This record gives sequence, C-alpha cells and structure tokens, in this order.
Amino acid sequence: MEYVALTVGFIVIMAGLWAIMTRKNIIRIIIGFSIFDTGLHIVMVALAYVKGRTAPILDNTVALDDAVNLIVDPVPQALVLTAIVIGLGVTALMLIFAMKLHREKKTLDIRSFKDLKW
Amino acid sequence: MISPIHIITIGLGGAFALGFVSKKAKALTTSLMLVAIALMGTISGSWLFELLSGGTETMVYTAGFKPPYSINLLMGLNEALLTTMINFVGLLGGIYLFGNLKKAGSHAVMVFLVFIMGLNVIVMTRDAFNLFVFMEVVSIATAGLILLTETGKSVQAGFKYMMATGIVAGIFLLGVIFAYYFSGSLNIDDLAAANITAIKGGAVAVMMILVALVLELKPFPANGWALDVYEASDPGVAALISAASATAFYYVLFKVISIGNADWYNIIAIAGMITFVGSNLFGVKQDKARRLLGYSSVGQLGLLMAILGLKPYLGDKLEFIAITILVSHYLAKAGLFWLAGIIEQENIKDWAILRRKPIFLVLFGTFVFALIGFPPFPSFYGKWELILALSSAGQYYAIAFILIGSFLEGIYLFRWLGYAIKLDYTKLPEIKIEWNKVIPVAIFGVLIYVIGAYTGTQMSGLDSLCYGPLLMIPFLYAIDSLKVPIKNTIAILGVATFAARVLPGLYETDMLRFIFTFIFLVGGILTLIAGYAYKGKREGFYPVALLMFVGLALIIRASNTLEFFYGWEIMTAGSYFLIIRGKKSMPHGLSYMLFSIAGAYALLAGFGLSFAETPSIEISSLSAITSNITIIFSLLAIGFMTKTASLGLHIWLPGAHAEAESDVSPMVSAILLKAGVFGLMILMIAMGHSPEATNIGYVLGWLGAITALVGNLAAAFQEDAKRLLAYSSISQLGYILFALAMMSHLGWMTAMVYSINHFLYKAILFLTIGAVVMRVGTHYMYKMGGLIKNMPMAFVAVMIGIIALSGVPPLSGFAGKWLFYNAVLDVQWYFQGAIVFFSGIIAFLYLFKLIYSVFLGQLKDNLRHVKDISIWFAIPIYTLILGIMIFSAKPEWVLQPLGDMVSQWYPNSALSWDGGLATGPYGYWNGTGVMITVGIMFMALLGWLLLVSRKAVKVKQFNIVYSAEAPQRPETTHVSYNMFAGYNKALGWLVAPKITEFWDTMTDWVHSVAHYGRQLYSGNGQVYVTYVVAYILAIYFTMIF
Amino acid sequence: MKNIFIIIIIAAFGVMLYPLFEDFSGNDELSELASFYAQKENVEKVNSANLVTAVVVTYRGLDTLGEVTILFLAAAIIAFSLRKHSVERDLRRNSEIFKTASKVLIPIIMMVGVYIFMNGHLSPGGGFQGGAVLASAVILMLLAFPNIPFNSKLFAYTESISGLVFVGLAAIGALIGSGYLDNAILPLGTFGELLSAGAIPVIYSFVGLKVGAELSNILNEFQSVQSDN
Amino acid sequence: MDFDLKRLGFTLLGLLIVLNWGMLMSAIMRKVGARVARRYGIPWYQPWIDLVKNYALRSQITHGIMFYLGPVFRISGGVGLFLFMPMIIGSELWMNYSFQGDLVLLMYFQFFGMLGMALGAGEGGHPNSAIGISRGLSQFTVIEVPMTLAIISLAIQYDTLSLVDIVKAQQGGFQNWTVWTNPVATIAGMLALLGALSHSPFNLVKAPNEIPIGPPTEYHGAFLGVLRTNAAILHVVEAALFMNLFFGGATNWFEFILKTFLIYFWSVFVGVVFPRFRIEQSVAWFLKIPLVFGILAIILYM
Repeated sequence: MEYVALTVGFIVIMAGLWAIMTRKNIIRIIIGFSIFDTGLHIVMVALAYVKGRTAPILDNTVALDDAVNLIVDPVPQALVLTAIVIGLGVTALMLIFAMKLHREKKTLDIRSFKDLKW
Repeated sequence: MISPIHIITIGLGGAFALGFVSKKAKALTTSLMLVAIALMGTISGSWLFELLSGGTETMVYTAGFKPPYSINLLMGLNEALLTTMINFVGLLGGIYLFGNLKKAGSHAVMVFLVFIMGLNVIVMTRDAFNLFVFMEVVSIATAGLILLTETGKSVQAGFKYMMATGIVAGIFLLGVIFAYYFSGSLNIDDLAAANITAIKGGAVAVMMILVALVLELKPFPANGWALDVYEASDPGVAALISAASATAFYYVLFKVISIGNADWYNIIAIAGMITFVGSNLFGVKQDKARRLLGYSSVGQLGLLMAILGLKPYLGDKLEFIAITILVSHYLAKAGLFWLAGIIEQENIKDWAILRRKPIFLVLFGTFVFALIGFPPFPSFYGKWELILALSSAGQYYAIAFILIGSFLEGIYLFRWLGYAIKLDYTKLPEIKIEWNKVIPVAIFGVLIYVIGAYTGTQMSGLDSLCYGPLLMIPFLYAIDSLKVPIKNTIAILGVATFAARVLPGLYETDMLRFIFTFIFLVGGILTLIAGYAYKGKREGFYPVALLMFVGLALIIRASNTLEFFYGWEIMTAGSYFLIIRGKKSMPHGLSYMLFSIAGAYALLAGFGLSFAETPSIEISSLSAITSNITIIFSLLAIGFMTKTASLGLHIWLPGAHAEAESDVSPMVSAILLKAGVFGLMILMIAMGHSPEATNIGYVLGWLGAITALVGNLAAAFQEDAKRLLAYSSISQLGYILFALAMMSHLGWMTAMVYSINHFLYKAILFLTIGAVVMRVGTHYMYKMGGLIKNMPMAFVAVMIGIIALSGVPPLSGFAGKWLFYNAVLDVQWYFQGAIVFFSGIIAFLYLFKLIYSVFLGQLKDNLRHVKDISIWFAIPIYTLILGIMIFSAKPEWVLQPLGDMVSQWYPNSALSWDGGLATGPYGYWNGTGVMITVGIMFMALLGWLLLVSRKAVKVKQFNIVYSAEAPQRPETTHVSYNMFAGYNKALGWLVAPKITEFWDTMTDWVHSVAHYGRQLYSGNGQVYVTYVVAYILAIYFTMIF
Repeated sequence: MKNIFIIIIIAAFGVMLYPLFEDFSGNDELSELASFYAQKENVEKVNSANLVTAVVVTYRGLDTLGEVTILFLAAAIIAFSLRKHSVERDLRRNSEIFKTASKVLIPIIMMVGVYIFMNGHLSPGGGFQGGAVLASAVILMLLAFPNIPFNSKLFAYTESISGLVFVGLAAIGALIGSGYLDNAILPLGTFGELLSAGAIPVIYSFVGLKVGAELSNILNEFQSVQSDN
Repeated sequence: MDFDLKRLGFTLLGLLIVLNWGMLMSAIMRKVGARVARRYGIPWYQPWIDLVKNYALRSQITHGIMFYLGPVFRISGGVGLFLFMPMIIGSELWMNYSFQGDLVLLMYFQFFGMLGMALGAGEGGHPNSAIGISRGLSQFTVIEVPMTLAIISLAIQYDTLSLVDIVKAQQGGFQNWTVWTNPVATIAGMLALLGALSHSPFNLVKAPNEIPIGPPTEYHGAFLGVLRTNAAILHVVEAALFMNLFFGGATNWFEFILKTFLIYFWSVFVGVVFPRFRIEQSVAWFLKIPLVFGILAIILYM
C-alpha cells in the first residue's frame, strides 16, 4: 500500500517537473508547481503510514492507553498540513505575478519575458 | 536578558498590530516598523554583547518540550552576531526605503518587517522543517519586496525568482521528510548525529537538503534568476537581499553542513570556487551597474561557500576568515547597492556622476577596495589568513582558484572605479540628495574602516604603527578644501617629521633600510616641493600622495611578511590614485592596478607557501625555507618584478609614467620603482647562496639584461619625451635587476649605486621635463626645440642628468659602469654583460634625442615667449644636481659604507680603497683624480679657444640655411621626428610590441569567453529552472561517482 | 529536441529518487519520536484528543506560526500590489435561483466552518480547514452578489486581532508557562471535552478566523480586479 | 693625487708629438687615397697650412654657449683619451695619467667628446648636423659591440682591465702579442676599428657626401681648427689603443709610430677598396661578422 503511494508520489513529482520545464503558458507552469507540491504531499503521507493502523485521533475507538500501537505517525501529517498551506500561499503569489506579467505584455508565453539576460 | 524568541514576538506581533494603524498614517506605520526592527536589533545586540563579554549561549525550547519533540532555537555567538548584522542592515535598509514603503502602504511595511523577522529565525532555528517554513516565509517576503517598485522588469525577475525558489524549496522539503524517515527526528543536531549518509537513501536525502541550501546561495551557473533580481529590484531591496539574506542563508549552510559526511566539504568547496571564478569572469563583460553588482555578490558568496567547504584545512581559523570576508561583503555590497540607488545611473560609465559629490566617490572607492581585500579593511586580513592556512594545508589549487577569482573581480571593479574617477560628468544630471538614503551609506562607509581597524588589532604581528601614520590621510581629506601651499606645507612637514624620526636610528643600525628610506622620504619631500608650482586646490592629491609614502615607509619598517604585505598594498593603492590623476591615465591606471594586484597575489601566495614551510611570518624566516624553494622565490620575485617592470611585466609602465602629472612622474618613477628593488633585495638576502637561488639568479640576470636592451631600444624610438624617460626607467631597472641577480659583492655594489643614481638623475630628468611640459603644453619632442634660449636652467639640469645617466666620466654614472665591469668579469656573465653594455651605449641615442629635440635646434614660433621652468621645480632639481656632484667628486663617501653594508651578505672580494683610488679585482679607478684632471684639461682648452676666437659674433636664429616646405604632417620633416630611422630599420624588430600584443590577446580572450559564456543566462525563467534541476543532478552524480 | 533533453533530465531525476524508494521499507512501529507523542503521560500534558492538532499547535507551534505568517504575507502582498489598479467592471446579473440558494447556504457553510475549527482538538479538522470553509462561504457570496459592499476593513481587523492573539498567547507561554507556545497556560480541562487542551481551541479558533479572513481578502482582491468581458 | 710638473711636462710633450704625427699621418693617407683615385693629391704639409689658416680666420660666429663649448668638449675628449692612455711602455713618464683609470675609463671617456660635440652642433640649429649626429650615434653604438666583446675577451685572457698590465703581459717578443695569443678577439677589434675611425665604408657619418652632413659643416675658423687638432690627436690615440691591446704596445717612439701607422693604414686600405654603406647597412653589418668573432673570442677564453 505505502509503496504504491510512494511510487505515485514520485511519479506525480516528476510529472509536475515536466510541466514546469516544458509548458510555455505561465498558468500551466503554475499548475505544474501545484502538481509538484501535491506529489510531495503524497510522499509525506506515504512515509507516515504504519501498516494497518488508523488516524492519530484518540476517541472511543482508539484508547488513550495503547494509542502507541494503534495510530500512524502524526508528525508527517502535521507537516503536510503546513506544507499545503504554504503551497497555497506560493500559488496565490505566483498567480499575482502571472496577472502582472499578462498586464505588461498581453501574453502568458514565458518565452516572451526575456528582457533581463546575460 | 530578553529571550531571543521575542524577536519573533516583536516581529510578528508588530506586523499584525500594524493592521490597526489607520491606512492613512503611512509615515507612522513605517516609523513603527523601524522601531520594531530596532527592538529586535537591541535584543540580538544585547545578546551579542552578553556573549562577547563571556556569557554562555542559550537554547530556547518551545512548548516546554525538549527537542526532537518540539522546535528549539539556539542563540550562540555566531547567531547573535549574524542576527545583529541582519537587524542592523534591516533598520538602515528600512530607513533607506522609507519613501517607497510609505508609498506602498502598511501592507508593504508588514512584509518588510516579516522579512527581517524570518531571516532572524532561520539563523536561530535548529529544526529542519521549521527552517523550511521560515525559508518559505523569507522567499515569499522577498518576492513581495521585489514588487515594491513595480516595473515590467521587476515583475519578470520576481516570477523567475519564485520559480527557482519553488523548485529549491520542494527539493529541500523532500530531503527533510526523508531525513526524518531515516533518522526519526527533525532536529538538525540529531540528524547530524544520526549519520544517515551511511544508507544510500539517507545520503540522497542529505544531498537534497544541502544542495537546496547551496542553491539558495546562487551557485554558478544555476543563478540566472538571482542576477535578474539584483538587477531589476529596487536597489534598497537588492542591498537587503545581498547583505541580509545572503548572510542568513550562508549561516544556514554553515550549521546544516554538519549533517553531511566529509565529501560534502569538498563538493561545496568546488561549487564555491567554480562560482567565484565563473561569475567574476562573466562580470568582466558586464556594463550594467546593478547587474554587475549582482555578479560580484554571487562571486563573493561563492568565495564564502568555498571557505566553508575548505573548513577541514582551515581549522580554527575558519570562523575568523569567514566572518571577516562576510562582513566586508555585507558592508561593501549593501553600500554599493545603496549608492546605485542614490545616483540612479544604470551604465557604469555614467558613474562619473559621483564626482558631483566627491564624498560619494570616496565611499565608492572605499567599498571597491574593501571588496578586493585591500588594507585596512577586514577582507584583507581574511584573505591573508585564508591563503596562509591553505598553503599550510597544501591546498595549492584552492589558492590558485581564489586568487584568480579575486583578480577577475579586480578587473571589472577597478575599470568601474576608473570610469568614475576619470570620465566626463558634466553632461550628467545633478545627484538629488535624500538624507534617508545617504545616511545609511555613510554609516556603512565609516563602519567598514572601524571594523577594519578593530580586526587589525586582533591580528598578531601587526603593530599599531602600521596604521598610525594612516591617520594622516583622513586629516588631509578633511582639509582638502584648502589651497595648495598650505596643504603642501603640511604634507612636507608630515613626511619630514616621519623621516626625522626614523632616519637617524636606521643610519646606526641598518644601512640598507637607511638608504631606501632616504630615497623614499627625502625623495618624497623634494618631489613634494615641486607641488608649490600648482595653483588652486588640487583636490584629492595630497591624501593619496601621502598614502603612497606611508605605504613605502611601512614596507621599510615591516618586520614580518604581514606588515610588509600591508604596506605593499597601501603603497599600491596610493600610487594607483596618483597615477590615475593624469589627463589620459584611465587605461594606464587600470593596467597598473591589474599588474599590481596580480603581483600582490604572487607575493601573497609566496608568503603563504613560505609560512607553510616555516610556521612563522617573520621576514627573517624566509631564509629558513627548505623545500619548494624555487617556487616560493620565483613567486616572490615575480611579485616584486611587477613593480620593477621587468620585461614581460612592464607594459603598464610607459603609459602610467608618461601620462602622470609633472611632479607625479618622478614620484612613481624615481621613487616608487625602488620599492620593487627593495623587495628583491630582501628576497635575495633571504635566498642566500643555495643552488636554487643561484639558478633563479641566473634567470633573473638574463631577464634583466634583455629588459635593459629592449627598454633602451624602445626609448630611442619614442616621440613623447615622458614616454622616452619611462622606457629609460624600464631599462635602468633592468640594469639593477641584472646587478642584483649576480648576487656577489660587486654586483650588489653596482645595484646600489645604480639605485641611488637612478633616483638622482631620473628625478632630475622627470622633474625638468615635466616642468618644461607644463610650460610648453605638449609631450611631443618634435613640437619643441631651441628651448635652451628660454630655459637655460632646464637645459643645464637635463645635460647634467644625461651625462650622469650615460655613465660618461667624470660624473657619478661612471661609478656604476666601472663597478659593473668588475662585477661582470667577476661572476663571468660575459654575454649578459655585453648585452647590458650594448644597451648602455644605446642610451646615448635617446639621451641625445631628448636634449637635442627639446633644447637645441630651431626654436618654434609658438614657444618664442615661454618662460624658464618654475622655481619650485628648480629648487628640488638643483638640490639633486648638488647630490650628483658630491657623489661624483667623492664617490668613496658613498661607496665605502655601501661596501661595508653589502659585505654582511656577500663578503668583500678584493675591492680596496686607497683614498680616492678604488682597486677592484680587474681594474682601478680614481674618481676624484679623474674629476680634477678632466676639470683642469677642460678649463685649459676652453681658455685656448677663448684666446683664439675671442671675436666670435653671436648670430640670430634665422641666419642659417633653410630647406624643405611644409607638407601635410609637418613633423615628418622635423629632424627629430623618427630620428633614428636607419637604426629602426636595422634593429626595430627587436622592440616590436610582442609583449603588449600578448597581453592584449589575453585580454581579448578573457572578454570573448565572458561574452559567449554569459549567454548561458538566456533570460528565460524556464531555462533557469532547468539549470537548477540539472545542477541538483550534477551534484548528485558527482556525489555517487 | 529540447524536450528530449528535458526527458533525459526527468529520467535522471527518477534515477536520483530511486535510492529513496529502495531504502524505503514501510513502518511496522511508530518511530521513537511519534510514540512519545502517543504515550499517555505526554498526551495528558497537552490533553488534545487530536494528536495532529497537538503537534500542529503545540509541539510544532512555531511552524504553524510561520504558516500563518505565510498566508498573512500572501494576503498583504496581494493587497499592496493589486490595490494600485482596479479596473472598471461591468458584470452580468446572476439568476434569482442562484442568489436565493446562496442566501440559504452561506450561513450554513459558515456554521460548518466554525464547527470545524472549534473542534480542531477533538475531531479531524482545525483552524486551516475551518478557515478554508469560511472562505468558501465568502466566495459563494462574492459570486452571488458581485457588487455587495465588501467590508475589507472588518476582515483586516479580524486578521490582525486573531494574529495578535496567537502571538500573544505564544509569548505568554514563554513568560508564565514552560515555554513559547505552551498551551498549558490555560486550564487543560478534561480529556475529550470541548473546553480542554488549554490554549489549543482558542488558538485554533483564531487561526480559523484569521485564515478565513485572509483567504476572503485574497479572493476579494482577485475578484475585484477581474472583469467578465 | 700627487701633482708633479715633470710628469705634466712629459705629457704635454707627448701630446705635441702625437698631434704632429697625427697630422702628417692624415696627410699621407689623403695622398694615398688620391693616388688610388689617379689624382695627384695634397702636399704632405697641407694639414699644417689648414690648421694655421683656421686658427687665423677672424670672422667667426657662434650660435650660443653650447655651440661654443661643443668643440671644447670634443677636444677634451681627444686629449683626455690621450691622458689616460699609456704611450710608451717601460718609461714611467710616458705613461701619462693612466694610473687614474683603466680600460673602462677609456671606453667611456670616448663619449665625452662625442656628446659635447653633438650638443654643440645641435645648437647650431641646422638640421643636417643633427642628422649627421644621429647617424654617427647609431653607427657608434653597434661598433662598440664587437669592441666590447674583444675587450672582455682580453680581460678574461689577461685577467685584468688595466691597459698597462695588458701591455706588460705582451712584452718579450712578438709571439706574446695578443694578435697571436688571441687572434679572434684581434679580428673583432680590428673590424670595430674600421668603424671607430669612420673611414669608408663607414664614413656616411662624416661630411664627404653629396649634401654635406654633420658637425664639421657647422663649424669654421678657430672652431674648425680645434676640431681638426682633435681629429689628428684622436686618430693616433685610437690607433695607440689598438696597438696596446693587440700589438704589444710600444717600448719607444719609433715602434710607436710604426705600429700606429700600420694600424691606421689598415682602415685606409679598406676604405679605398670598399664603397660606402648606408647607416642601416653598417648597423646590420657590425651585428653580423664582427659580432660573431666577438662572441667566438669570449667562448674561446671563458
């Protein structure tokens, strides 16, 4: 199970990279970044998983006393939460840039923004 | 003590609280933000003070749990220092950006505050994931600040920046999470302890973390995005990125590198050196000011990376080196970016505008010299310790890389400085002064001197006298607005007092140093006297002149290589500014500086290697070297020969000396060149008589002989009087090198006599010709002529000068020739000797051309009414002539002490004195006798002629035959134009400018490499991302193979 | 052609990832660190039923602080960089059904959001999730009534206040508690009840409000500059 | 320095002898040249007549101090050379003032006259004199090369730079003369001599061109007289130098006269046989064959 998740995560990461490095439309590139992030998140969750266990929330199903043997690792889940939010912030900001770039040249083709070079 | 955690409280709380302040009260908002930063600064500052005064570092635990269960932050000495630096530059940067922030409103202000806070946290935190979070905070804040001044370019740069950092952050996160998986902790110290690099996966995880951090430091070539940011964002922001962010991220790498294994140090060292050399190489071609600063920043970070990577070899020196160089970069680069913002000129050629407010020029120069690592700035000590440590560890490649990189940086920085000093600024607009922008620059400008001085006191082996005399310089700057006579008097008094203090003592103890101090200081006084001839203020002349003389004095009194190098660099800086003052001197100043830097680095490397041999920096310890002798001494010799302008390293000299001002030429020719001679003598004394020494001597001998020949030939074909003298200097220094290289009693006698003579007559000639040039307003000899009628004083001076120079008896020049013969036969260097003799004869060609074309022949119409040279020049000139006369009449007065002196190192071989009669191994010579005989004979014959032709009638100029009409270029028919044409046909090929061509080719090569290389930065953000990924892969595959 | 080069790069990237996969061998046990969080005595120190929340808000609260900061930054940057140019807009009218439906839905969604972050320490969910739900209500509102007077000032104040409360509580932890972000400054209460886990519910609620407000602001900014034609 | 009249007297006497012998010799040489050219030539006493005439001329002009001093420098050069040159070996008194300096002094003292001459003629302001001087200097520099090499070779051979010692070392039969003991150096020296006396083919420096070039064209009357006097002295002294260096010096005046005559004749002989060189030609020439001999001379003795 976790192997699948890990593999999928890696594949999604590479897919994101592919999008980032080949798409010419800036919006698509930004989407590429989201995909890339998603891949990372999947990988993190995959690392958190412990065979045949449940979410780290203690209620009547998960007794406080032997929670240690019932739950999966809460840490990566917490990290994922943080990572997602950060990803959100980054994406929002990139979209702002995209808007401004479009305002400047009325195009979203990354190749047409080469005023700075050498 | 306030817990450092409250830096966050203040930073974030402040940011949130600003939301309440009315959107209208923008000034208030910004001021509050500054207050907040100031508070953060006080916290970190108080910690710095605490820890410096022996406090213990503290670990802050959050949520009341120890790591790894919860996040912790460390406030140690390094953290305290760096956070203080960050908050300080943050505060000043905030003041600098006050206007922009106010305009952008409270939200921008919040962003700024959070940016600084984030940097503080990433310095302090010890938790990998927390590091990731706040790195993201910082990079988002940075992206926001880039938008602060919104231009099309800044938006593009910002987007590229976000793309690059997006990838980097992702890789970092991936690394962290796997590191957690393999080690079971997120705490950096635990990660280091867990040593997960043992497992393959763990190694990859570590690699991802570290490579991400490296990428944050903009390694070449995956740094196009960074350059764009530096170029396009507001200078104030760029300053922060370069000073604050770079500092923080460097420290992050500094603390996280411990999770990697030993290989990582090498990888990072190599990455750093590649960056340092690469980006400085590409910078050479750059002419956009801020982008150039970007290249330089990236380069400096590369250097810092390399230093970190070299940790295993630097040992406990690491932190000193890293901090000194980091601080210099921090101050200088922030200052430069801020300057760029003040003067708002994109093209570096327009930086001449700085001269509208000279103080800005001073600041600019300060920062440039600090970047290159001149004394008294911290980076000087940093580089020194670095090279010493590396050579002790035998890291020769590292040394080579670092020195080459610094040299490349010197190329563009000094070209830039030259533009600022020389180019025309009248067409450029006024600088509009906004005090909130000027003050930060000024503060940093002062600070860099203060810290430099402080670092100096921390160095062992550098006594306070080394920067005591330097205090003269700021004083002279302070009074720079006064008229020449006052400043000149003060300067002379300064030099005189110094001379009066040192000379008598030296005369008793150390003849060699006495003689050179005499040449340097008394020569300095004499040449300064000529300065009275100048009208007006002559701004900026006296500080730099004194700078050079102080440097020379320091060289003399240096007891160890550090002091020597210190003085050497001071002297170089001063002479550079002196030389570049001339009207057309810009390119010559640059080439002088570049050769000097290269030479200085050769010296540095040499000293470093010798230190590695004998762990001591005492000059005396040079003689204790056992292995690598040839390399070390060759390096040192090359270093000194860049100053003595030996063949191959001479191309800077003619222009530099010829274009310099009339009284500067003698300073840099008659006096400055002797510094190189002094260095060579120190060196050879140290070399002693080892077989290697003899080999080096043999090579140097030939080099000197050929230099003498080529120099004289070239001089014979000059049309420009001062260039002629400059080439003559080259050849004279060739003689001296040759004589020194014999490394025998007579050889050194010859060398000393030549040094003294050259000082005397070259000073006379340059002063006189300079004075003449001031009167007639041209360097070209064929435009002069017949001046003997208007300037008898000058004529007599030149005649004495050339008789002495040519070595014709009875004047003192002959002493050198006579000793020279005995010496040559003594060491049996017949062929070299013959060449030198030949070149000595060739001297007659240019000497005749000089005196004939200037003073004899036809008087030109336009010069019919020129007056004789200024009395202020005449005084020193005739003082020197008096010197020559005494030396000629009583050579033994000088030669006998010299003999005793030289005997210390080279025992006297059969040169005995009987009154005025000197008897050498091969011949004899009675200076006094010859003088008297010739005198009597001359008088007798003159009397005879007076008797037989007493009726001779004086005729006017035109009472003689005339021929030839006036063609297109009148000078071509002038007899003294291309005077030795036949000779040129026969021997001209000897002086074809092969060497100049060689150096030109080198330059072109560097430029074209830079030109094609930098096209790597295509400007396409996507391509940059590809580079980043490729860089990661490159590191990975180098790591596994 | 260029793509082939990139394919090679991606492939190489895969090669680089492979060792991670190779050395990955699932987990059969909790790591020492995780089990520390799950042990009874430690759970009672924080007293939050939802361990993830415990980790997020307390153990790794500093991360959360940074996380909040990032949203805050994004909002601020968007605010100051978009404010400059808001274009003239003419929007089409929405259908009656849509409007009425949203009138009904918006309060419910909001309530759900509030519930989610109030119970962040007991059940799945928390400040960010709740805040996101709140924001979704706001976006619905913005879509339904584009010209509604959007009181961004109010949102700004909520944002600031909640931010200050978070930081304030954190600082108080450092001053009176056992460390920054210590949640035990408020009574821990009895395990599993609404008013338990000390400062966590408070913090999480304000985080929820903050996130809601920030996201709403961001959406409003975006929406205010885009026009339908 | 001990100043005794006796030595001064002998020296002056020697100077007188040398002067007259020099004039006679130049007369003979001009005669020889004329006969070779199928002309009758001058009477042997012509030089004396010229000299008297020149000194007697009354209309003289000068262009300035340096112009006036030029000839003085020139003749000082010649006389100085004579003073520092040992004439007759064995007699303490005919050694002149050679105890004040060695070969090096002699070699450098030659320039004394040239320099002053150059300056003097320069002030004349006529371009042609400057041209002449520049040519003279150019040629002179290269002449000195084989000369120096030869002298160095001798210095090595005799292990001294003192001319007196060199001559003394050659006494006792002509097999000891340098010409036998060190022929190569002798060849180099003798070739240099051709240039030093600047006869054809190396006489472009001096006047005898289509356009008169050089200092002599500027001077006249007493000045020219002084110059001619100097020329007479100088030729003999130059010859004497080579005699001392290569041909065993002279132990009495007869030997002196014979040897100097032959040495001088050698240059005239070459002169009448070969045509004139242009400057670049002569410069190049001296840096070919004579240079080779010079280097050879050193290699053989080092």
